[in-house]
Amino acid sequence: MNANLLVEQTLNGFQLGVMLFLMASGLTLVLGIMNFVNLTHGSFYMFGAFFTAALFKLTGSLAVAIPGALLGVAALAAAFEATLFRKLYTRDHLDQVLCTVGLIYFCNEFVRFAWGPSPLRAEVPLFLRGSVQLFFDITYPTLRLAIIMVGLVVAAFLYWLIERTKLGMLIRAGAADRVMVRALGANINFLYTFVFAIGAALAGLAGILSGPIYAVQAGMGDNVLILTLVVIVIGGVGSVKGALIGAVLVGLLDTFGRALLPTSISDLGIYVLMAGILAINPRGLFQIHGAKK
Amino acid sequence: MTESKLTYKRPPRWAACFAAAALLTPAVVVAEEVRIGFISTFTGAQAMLGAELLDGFKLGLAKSDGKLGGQPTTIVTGDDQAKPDIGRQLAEKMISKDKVQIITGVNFTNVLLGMSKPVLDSGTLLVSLNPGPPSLAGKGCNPHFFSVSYQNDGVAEAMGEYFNRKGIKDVYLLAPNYPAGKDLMTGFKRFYKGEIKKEVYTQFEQLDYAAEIASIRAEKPKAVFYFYPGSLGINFLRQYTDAGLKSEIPLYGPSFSLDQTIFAASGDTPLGAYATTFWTESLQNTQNQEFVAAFEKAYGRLPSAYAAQAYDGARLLDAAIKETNGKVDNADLLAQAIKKANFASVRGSFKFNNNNFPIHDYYITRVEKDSKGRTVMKPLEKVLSNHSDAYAKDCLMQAQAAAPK
Amino acid sequence: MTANAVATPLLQLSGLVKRFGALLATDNLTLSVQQGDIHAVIGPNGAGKTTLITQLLGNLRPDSGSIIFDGCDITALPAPVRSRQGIARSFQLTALFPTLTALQNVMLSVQAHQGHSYRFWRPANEDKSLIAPAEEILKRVGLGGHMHIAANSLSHGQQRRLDIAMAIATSPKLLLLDEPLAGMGAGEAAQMVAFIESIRGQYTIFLVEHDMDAVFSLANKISVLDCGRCLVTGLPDDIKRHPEVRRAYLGDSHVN
Amino acid sequence: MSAVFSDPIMSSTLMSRIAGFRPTQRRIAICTFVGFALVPVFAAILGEPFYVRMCTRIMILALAALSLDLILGYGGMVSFGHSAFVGLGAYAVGVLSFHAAGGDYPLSGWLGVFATQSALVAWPIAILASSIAALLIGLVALRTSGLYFLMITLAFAQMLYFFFVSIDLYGGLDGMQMSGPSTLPYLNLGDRNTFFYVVFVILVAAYLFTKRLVASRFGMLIRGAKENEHRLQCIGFNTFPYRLVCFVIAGALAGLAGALLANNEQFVSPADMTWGKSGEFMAMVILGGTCSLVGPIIGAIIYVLLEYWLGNLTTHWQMLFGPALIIAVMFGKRGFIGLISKENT
Repeated sequence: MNANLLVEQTLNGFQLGVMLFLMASGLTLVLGIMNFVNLTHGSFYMFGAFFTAALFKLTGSLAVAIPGALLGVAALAAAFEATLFRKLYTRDHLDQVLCTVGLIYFCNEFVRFAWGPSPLRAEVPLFLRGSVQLFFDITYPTLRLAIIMVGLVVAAFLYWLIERTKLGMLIRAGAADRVMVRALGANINFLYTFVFAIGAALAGLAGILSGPIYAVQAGMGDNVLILTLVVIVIGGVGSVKGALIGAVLVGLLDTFGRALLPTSISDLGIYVLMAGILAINPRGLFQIHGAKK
Repeated sequence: MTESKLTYKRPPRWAACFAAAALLTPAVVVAEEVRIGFISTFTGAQAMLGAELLDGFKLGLAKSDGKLGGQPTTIVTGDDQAKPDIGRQLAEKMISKDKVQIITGVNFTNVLLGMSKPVLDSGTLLVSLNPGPPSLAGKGCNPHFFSVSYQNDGVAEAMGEYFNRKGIKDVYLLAPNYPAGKDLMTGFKRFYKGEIKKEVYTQFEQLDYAAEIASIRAEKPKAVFYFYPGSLGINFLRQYTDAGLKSEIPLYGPSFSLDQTIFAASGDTPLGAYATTFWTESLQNTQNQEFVAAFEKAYGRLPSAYAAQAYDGARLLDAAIKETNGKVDNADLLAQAIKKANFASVRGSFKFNNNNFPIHDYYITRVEKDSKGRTVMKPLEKVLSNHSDAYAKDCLMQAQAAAPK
Repeated sequence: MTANAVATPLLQLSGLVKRFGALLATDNLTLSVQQGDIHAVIGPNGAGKTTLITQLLGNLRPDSGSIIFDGCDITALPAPVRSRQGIARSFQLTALFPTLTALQNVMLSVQAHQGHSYRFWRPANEDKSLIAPAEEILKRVGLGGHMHIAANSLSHGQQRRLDIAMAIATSPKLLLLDEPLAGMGAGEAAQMVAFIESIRGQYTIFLVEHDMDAVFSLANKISVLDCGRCLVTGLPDDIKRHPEVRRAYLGDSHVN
Repeated sequence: MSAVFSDPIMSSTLMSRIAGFRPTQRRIAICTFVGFALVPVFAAILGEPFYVRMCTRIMILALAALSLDLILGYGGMVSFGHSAFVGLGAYAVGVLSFHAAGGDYPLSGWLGVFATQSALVAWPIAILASSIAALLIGLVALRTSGLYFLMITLAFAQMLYFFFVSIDLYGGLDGMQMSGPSTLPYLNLGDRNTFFYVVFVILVAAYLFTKRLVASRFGMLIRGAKENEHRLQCIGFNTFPYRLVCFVIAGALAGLAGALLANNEQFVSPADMTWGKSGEFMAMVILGGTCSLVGPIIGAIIYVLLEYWLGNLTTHWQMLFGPALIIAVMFGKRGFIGLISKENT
């Protein structure tokens, strides 16, 4: 494991970590504030990639396709939230899991129905193709560097939104005690829909960014979903900071696990990590003080 | 039919009758009609493989205007969802309810293994259009089982031979962590004499190969021999090209890693890679050119090896049923007719080994753009001719001149 | 000190401290409860009464100080062990098994003190050793006619009585009552006071209550709590006249 | 001490108004089991033996769903990894039959005695294996609750899945062909109808056992723990060991279901242990109706028939199946049982 390989693997770990953070940040807020187990989050990731590919085929320019796709995913999420999910907030996790699994079946099959079984090509803008010469003689794919950059920018934006704005305070309060927030007269429905739409848009962005790396195909959201849930539980439900730390931790562990350990052990790595953390601290690393179970 | 009225006196009673009545849908059966059970994967991530197989098979049928051996033929399709238990349930339904004589299709080895016992035990013929697992080629060979496509290790053995011929000193091996992946790598190592830098198996559904590509860059091997079918192949090719390694370390793979299903969504990332295969759309023989033209006219895209295997399957059955002049009820007789395999295969030469696996030629090809700008696998040279698989010796069945049972 | 000082107290709290961040909920509390007493604890809202009861049963662990019950130190023992040693508690916000019937709720309490529950075969609903005591206790709290009604479809008053019935069903030595009269109408409150009177002597009762009439009619020992500290413990008449108590309750201006 | 309150005491005979078991549910259970028993008869009349094998599979999945309802419906432990125990039971039988077939991997020494096809040895081992797994997983998982419990059970199931994927000896991801059905003295389990009735007897026995279990003192405690675990501790119960024992019992039943599944399918693969399969069991419990034990059995019937019918209808059947599941969860308040028996236990 020479120095170049170490740097490259660390960058790979960060890239996976950042992508998982985009997925986990939205979902951990939805879980923390609404105590809603939303397994359909993986489908927003998929729709993000598919909308971009479809819009690009239509308009021919990514500058239109990407924002269009994000808006499309956010609108779709708001629609799901207003019609179906809002009724589920009071139900227990079992109903929520089954409803959202049913929605996964529907979304995967709908995408296959609309765009056909074979994967689509995710277009990459010219300046992001190929790889770039970093310090020493490390070459690293430009696209993955861009993903890390975008991820960090989004993380900064989320940190600012959550920690510094009034809306962010409302979100953090909601994560800690949603009953009290409602009692204080905050417009809870708007908050829920807004958090949901933001979460879905972030998942869509993760889908757009990873479309070129992974094939854009029906069902692409499912195994990312499992990784995202692991990240959220490690980081502590409802905590965006926990999601960031958890995501980077899982990203690095998964990447180095695959590089160093035989594949059968590296597969188990993430789950052993999660089981270990939960065994020590049954509410994850950065549990929100006083958050409901 | 049961004559007991479904009484609705008390609602809970219909719960049980609901269960029993729901199952009574008898199927109308016409003797002497050829009924083919086509079980493949039509949903899920690998749905395109099922579509390719079915399209190829239907084209093969269309060549003898929808009949096999002059008999009216019906195809009963079933979606195994890439799950062994669903595949098995469909097979049993088709055997007992739809009374099929032949079951074919099947993309995945685990689905094939899941259904092979009940199908073969029931005396029905099982003709695999894609997986050719060692367990059915060696000790587990069966007179009613045929693999029209290949034996899994064949293309890898051919690549090993080609590496020896080209004198490639060391190689980096990469495949998913499932039996077909391991079979291929053992096949390659069976022939390859040089040094193996590293042999890495990745998780089956894994799509991001950044970690593996980084370690390839560090190892600096002369060549990479990788096996990633379907969407796995698309991702790997894209990521390998993005990492800028394609110019430094050439890619070699079996036909499943580099075929039309991959080219469609990969743009120009596969160009310059080498693949060993037993068939390519550029093979110059009349029946192949006719098949490729017909496929492109019918479906608007170039056929992949899966479609060619399915087409061969249909033509094989047509010739066999013609041989038994239309009779399909005697499975042993039909099996022997199939074993004769006197049909014009799109691969050129095609014979069955004693274990009912194909003996055919293997070529080395390079992925290039053809005159019309389409990405194709251009055959360079023949690597192995009339190559038979390594497991045939373990199979106790005799070769062609098997005494009729 | 009072007349029966010589008998060792059933419950001895010494130097109990419980802090929630900056808030000092229990401030170096020392208190003892004699066997057979009805020992009332009064004090303004936020004096730390419920926190005290929660620490007595073991749901909250004090930061420092000790709890001696029936001669042994139970400070570190978890709630189930303390309950088996004879402490039972009723809850201000009733804590019942909503979809189980009243009878089943009380049967669970009885079951808890009849050895282990790894009995997998005999139906509990036909188990005389559970049903008889449960029915008897339900009749004593006046729920004889509501035995087979689910707990969540009982009235508020009935639920409170069921809550106390479940506490009694564990045949405790010390019964912690957390504002049993809260939210009750006059009639029901009178019935409840009469009931507590009826069980005087069977159990040592540690009563937290705001209703002064009930407190002074029932209790033979009263402690006054304020800001987590125990101002004074004494007979009801002494407490009435005690200046500290008047200031804590009626505010400074009324002290004459 | 006569009761001070003079409440009119309505004397009601205890037996007739016992909260335990509502008659209409008993009748549903009897109908279902009679319906199952008649299936081989119908199949013989129609000459469609396929239905016997399919119904056997339904009954086996019903057994697994029944065991899930024990912890999920009655115990309130929403486990998302129940298929791991089914898979483990199946693999236990598969591995023993693999070694029993001898070939090049016979078990040597004292282990040899286990390499057997006999159900009397293999099935108890399957039950033991999944019970031990349930014990170990329960020890860690039951210290958490809610979403964390859901996730940790999912994590352990994924661990078991990847464990069996990585063992090449037993076929890895492709799974393993069984060399033959388990053997029982006097009974040929290879015969479709015999195996059907063996599974039928096991399902009825499991149903009666869990019915008694749920009404027993142990069952009352488990149900109490779901309703208000805090109060249970305040009245003297240390709830953790009891919930762990319940989790182990459910794991054992699921292991038995796995052993039967291996025999029914004659094939064992990690595909039986994916999180998708766990989701299927949860769907069966919900569709049938939680907290009723007969509910999951009917849920299994509904689920398999729905999957079979819709599968034949269109290749895009999951576009219909997804919404059907959503509607069942959203509007059926307690699934099939809630629909028709109009009362809860």
